[in-house]
Amino acid sequence: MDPTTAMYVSQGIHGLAYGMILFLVASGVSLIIGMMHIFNLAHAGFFMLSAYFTYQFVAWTGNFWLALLLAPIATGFCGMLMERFLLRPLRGSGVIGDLILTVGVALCIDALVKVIWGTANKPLSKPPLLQGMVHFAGLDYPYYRLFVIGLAVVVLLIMALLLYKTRIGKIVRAAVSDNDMVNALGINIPLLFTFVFGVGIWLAGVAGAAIAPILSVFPGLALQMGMDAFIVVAVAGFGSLRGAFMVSILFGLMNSYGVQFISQLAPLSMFIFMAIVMIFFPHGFFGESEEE
Amino acid sequence: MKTGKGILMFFYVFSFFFLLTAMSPIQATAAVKAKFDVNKMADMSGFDPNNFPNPTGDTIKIAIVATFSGPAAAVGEGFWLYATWAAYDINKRGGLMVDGKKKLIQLFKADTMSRPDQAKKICEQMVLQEGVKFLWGADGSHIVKIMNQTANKYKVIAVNMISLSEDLQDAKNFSPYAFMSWWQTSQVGRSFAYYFGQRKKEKKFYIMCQDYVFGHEMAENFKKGLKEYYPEAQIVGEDFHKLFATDYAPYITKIKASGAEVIYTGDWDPDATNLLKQSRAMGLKLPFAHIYMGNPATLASLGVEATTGLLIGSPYSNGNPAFKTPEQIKYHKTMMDAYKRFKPPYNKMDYMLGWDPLAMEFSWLLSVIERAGSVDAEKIIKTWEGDTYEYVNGHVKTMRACDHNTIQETYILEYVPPDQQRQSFNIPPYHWSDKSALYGPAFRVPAEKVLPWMDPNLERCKGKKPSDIN
Amino acid sequence: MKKAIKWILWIILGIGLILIPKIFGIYYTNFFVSLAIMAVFSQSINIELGYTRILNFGHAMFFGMGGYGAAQALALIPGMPILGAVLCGMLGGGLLALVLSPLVVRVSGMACAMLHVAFNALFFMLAMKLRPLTGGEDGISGFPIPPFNIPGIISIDMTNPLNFYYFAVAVLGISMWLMWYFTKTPFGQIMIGIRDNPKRVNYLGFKVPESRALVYIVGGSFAGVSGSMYALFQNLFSSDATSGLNSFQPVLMTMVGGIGTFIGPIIGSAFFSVVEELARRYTERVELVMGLTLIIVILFAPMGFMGLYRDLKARWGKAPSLPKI
Amino acid sequence: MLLEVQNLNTYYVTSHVLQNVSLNVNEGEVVALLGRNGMGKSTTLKSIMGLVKPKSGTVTFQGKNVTGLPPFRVAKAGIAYVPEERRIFPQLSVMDNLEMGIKGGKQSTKEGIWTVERIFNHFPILKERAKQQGRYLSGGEQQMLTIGRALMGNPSLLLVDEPTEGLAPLMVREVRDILENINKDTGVSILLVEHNVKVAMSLANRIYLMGKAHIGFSGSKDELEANPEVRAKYLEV
Repeated sequence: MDPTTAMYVSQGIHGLAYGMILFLVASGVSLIIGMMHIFNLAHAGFFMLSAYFTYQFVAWTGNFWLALLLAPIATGFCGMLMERFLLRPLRGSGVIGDLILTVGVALCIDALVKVIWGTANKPLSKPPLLQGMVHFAGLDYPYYRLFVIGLAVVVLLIMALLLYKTRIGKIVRAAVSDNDMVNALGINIPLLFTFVFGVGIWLAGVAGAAIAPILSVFPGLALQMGMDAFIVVAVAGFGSLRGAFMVSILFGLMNSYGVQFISQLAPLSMFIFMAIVMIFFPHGFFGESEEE
Repeated sequence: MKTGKGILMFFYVFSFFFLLTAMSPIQATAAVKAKFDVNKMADMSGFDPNNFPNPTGDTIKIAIVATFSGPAAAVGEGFWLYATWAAYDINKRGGLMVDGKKKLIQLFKADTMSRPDQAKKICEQMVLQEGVKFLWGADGSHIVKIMNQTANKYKVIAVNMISLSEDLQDAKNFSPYAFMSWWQTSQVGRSFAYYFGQRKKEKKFYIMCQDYVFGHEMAENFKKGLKEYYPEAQIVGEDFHKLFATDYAPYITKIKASGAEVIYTGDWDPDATNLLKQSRAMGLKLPFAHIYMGNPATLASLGVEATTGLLIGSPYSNGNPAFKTPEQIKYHKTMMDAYKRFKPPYNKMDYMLGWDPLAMEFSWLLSVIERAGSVDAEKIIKTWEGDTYEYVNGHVKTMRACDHNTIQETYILEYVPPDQQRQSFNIPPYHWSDKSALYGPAFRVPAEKVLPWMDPNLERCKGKKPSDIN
Repeated sequence: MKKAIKWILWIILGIGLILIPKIFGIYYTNFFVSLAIMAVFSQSINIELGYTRILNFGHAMFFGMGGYGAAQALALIPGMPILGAVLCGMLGGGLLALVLSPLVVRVSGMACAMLHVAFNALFFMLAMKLRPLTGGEDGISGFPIPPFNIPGIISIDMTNPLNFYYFAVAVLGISMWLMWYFTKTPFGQIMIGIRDNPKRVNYLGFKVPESRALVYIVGGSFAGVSGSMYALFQNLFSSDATSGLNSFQPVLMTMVGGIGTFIGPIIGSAFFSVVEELARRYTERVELVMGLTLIIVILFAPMGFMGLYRDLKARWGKAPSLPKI
Repeated sequence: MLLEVQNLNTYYVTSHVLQNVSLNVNEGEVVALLGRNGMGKSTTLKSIMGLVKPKSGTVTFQGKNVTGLPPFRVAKAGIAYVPEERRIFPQLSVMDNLEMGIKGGKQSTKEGIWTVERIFNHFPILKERAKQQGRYLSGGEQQMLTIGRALMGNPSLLLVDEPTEGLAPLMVREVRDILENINKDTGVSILLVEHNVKVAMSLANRIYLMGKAHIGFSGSKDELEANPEVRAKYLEV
């Protein structure tokens, strides 16, 4: 490959990698909004929390892989606690009640992270196995980013299997379109909500853990990711995982090729794209009808 | 609520440079009016920033205006450390003679939460309710504007510590009550340009800054500087990424393909750290010319190889070797002793090299108060205008009278592996950090080459040259 | 008899407002001004959110238009009177609402919320990007604050905090009154009808989309007023006042006070400002206090303080509890 | 008595939409709840089902108090809900829609319960479309699917809300017949809210008429037919 082609190809892979991370965060947001109609503003907070957990597990055990497994689970568990003890008592008090609660939780996460870990930047190294770069046909690419892509694909497959091949997946998909009806069919919706909320947060947790070695773990991490994820969900429509996936990848690619060709506008491109989409599809691309 | 998606000048504070030094020619000619005397320093063994013995009653009241909450709370934490350090010393010595009476220094935490409305509130609370006479801060130039406005309105002194924007001192925003004691974007840009122009090793530059006012100012001023000091230089690319970007890979790929030899960046953390970290991970080995990529913890996590060759600009240094006098060594040791005793949150690596630059800034303010013999704003202004002050390392700062900007020489320092750090760190253990590359050779940029910008429309400066001190 | 009591209360309130600077000093006077700005800002969203259920989560855009409108009017047009600047801000907010209204009338609920979050994000990015127009992160500052002029009669210096206080109280008070009046007009009743049962309003022959658009524009205009007052008060308007986070603030205040009631946003703003002030003064962890306060308030008074009050009242009397949105 | 509703009061937003509504359904009976638009018929069903929380009053089902329980508990107690506007799950196949109705997700092997095959016997058209997504079904097919889905839970009582609304006349007849067959064959009781008075009258043993937020009349079919003033008051436009 000549250098220019290599450059374009690696921009493509960058887009894919970032899109995948975006998808992990956005899919949880989408699932939660779609099914529970909760605009979870604390989502990015959990993303950050998971990065801190990863840091902490690595500090304790020295094993990144263990941290990658445990941190998202611990984060998901925190999410379930939040759903069970804070959101559930609030069911039925409307969109804005949930909103206030999630803002409150987001603030508390921000504050607690500082109480526990302080304000310093927590550096986290990549596992030795994934340091370095792969060299292939004139292309140099870091292992770790390829690993992130792979990890996201695995998570995506697990989610797809869960969603399309199991009864619980069917229930979730049914509940996305009409959770009252599912409830009236004798399915314990509150329990399902807790579970789905936990899974949504777990997804953000996976993203947080995966990204921790790439970004610095610091108290503003939540801000970095939150907005992008919400934009993905807004464009994709609520509750559509397939939509979230496609839009995330699109944004990832748009970002990297945007930087390559129209650098000045790249930071804006996502927002402009979103605004245009929302004018014509106020419910998002995949909002009204999943699975076209 | 609205924490800081505003300016999170995160490491404005502590990613600084901790070099110490001797006098330079230009300042040798200007008589130094005062200097920091280590031998008069009090016993600092009881110093603890967590438990600063804050006096009350008839005191000299100074507000530390910074972000103490939100994601950028580290800024306030740092400010508190610098100020309490200097104030503890003075209080231990019995305070300052003000209006015929020895008074102790009382410090206030003024939390701006990175928000202009909160900044206005807190500054007014400080001035009107606490009777504060000095506002010392702040992170974010819009916050500094509010601070300066308040100072102007209620006739107290405001000192801009770390905001580098030039328009803070321009004709529209200038206030006689506001002083700027750090450096400005034009000085940063010109310092690097002068350095590269003299070194003539690299020719192709890539500019990578944050996409907001400060980033663009940094970029503009570097380009201006190059025109002035290094016309042969070539800008092979210029990119502005959004604040708190998560993925720098597309930019890094672009830089790799551009043939650049140096990347000039104005980024502060977390962007600076992420940019460096991701660049190295993607195999981009070029040096960064930067001012905020100095967080020791990050550097240590990246290791020696990844950090070698970085170039940092600093308004607080003195060339090699760093420790030139026994006084200075004593000061450094006192600081390190204190650091060993620190408890959270101050026990972090960010402070492991010391905090002299900004503690010195605070000492300058205290020295001015002492020499004015008053906390009255008019007397402070009179004393501070045209004042020269020598820091513990011999670095000399001069306050230009007409627009309250600081004239000083600046330094560009290259990061070298631990075994070569001896050339600058000339006392045991003979390195700044054994985990990463850090300060090696220091290049001096004479003060007359990097005079701060002067607004020609500012009435007070009419008919004056930038080099005119009074 | 009842009317007389009402008048006496109004007079006491008026005298109280006049005396605030005398009693509390400049600091609390300014504290009150910023509180009042927030109250008007919150009220303007309450009109949309609480009365008509337009889930506008991007209200900082209109606040921003107001701020930039006023600041640029003063910076660019020499001799711009202070009220003119406020009017420019109001127009700015109203115009943006007018432009966006065709979209808003088409969608409702969560989609409307997301739409606003989206446009707010774009607006914020533009505010950062269009530096020649907005000053970006540093904002527009140093513009002149003209005296309040009635030609030939009086000229009051507005840089004096005391004078500005009376000016602000007048402008904000009138805005508040206008909004109150708006909710009491027959049209205001239609708004409530739209919230509770849009279909029925349609049967009654009122055009729901047009009515929603009108409410939206009114809300936007008054957000513009509060934005312009904010710019005048700070003598600086920077992009961070237009961020999405600033959109949630009035929503939170309204909600905590009691959405859909007129007094709710005022109580909410006061409560927020006071809690924040106390937290800042007496603790080191403002966010934690604010976060916990939000959680506790919403768990124990999901409909805000006014909701709590009505629930308590409903226990004794027959007053219905508040609508859920 | 299978279902007994006493003095139910429900508020929606600020309006008092059910005022002391009382009614009952006996074992094996079809009871119709009639009235004009917006009188609170659907809200009555929702309040029984737990989809809307009543402020006061009691709902007793098979001697068990189910007032204010979450819908899934009410469903487990043996009440199934066939909502208005059908509300099938559009992304799920017909088969999946039906399986969604199985309590606990596992088909029981007991005698006499509803299985997919049995549903298909009653609704042959659904069998043809078993693999299709719900949203591609016609209105009548969707209505059948909703009823089938409800039956999959083996309820003792069906709450059926406007089953014939918006259907073609031929379909209306078919749905009516299906409801009748189900009631006759299996003894499932039905509480029917219906706009089409003719259909309702032909199915129901007893009838309640709703005025604004309250029950205005209750009695048998014959009593109602003998009482034209009541009909005029509550039913005719």
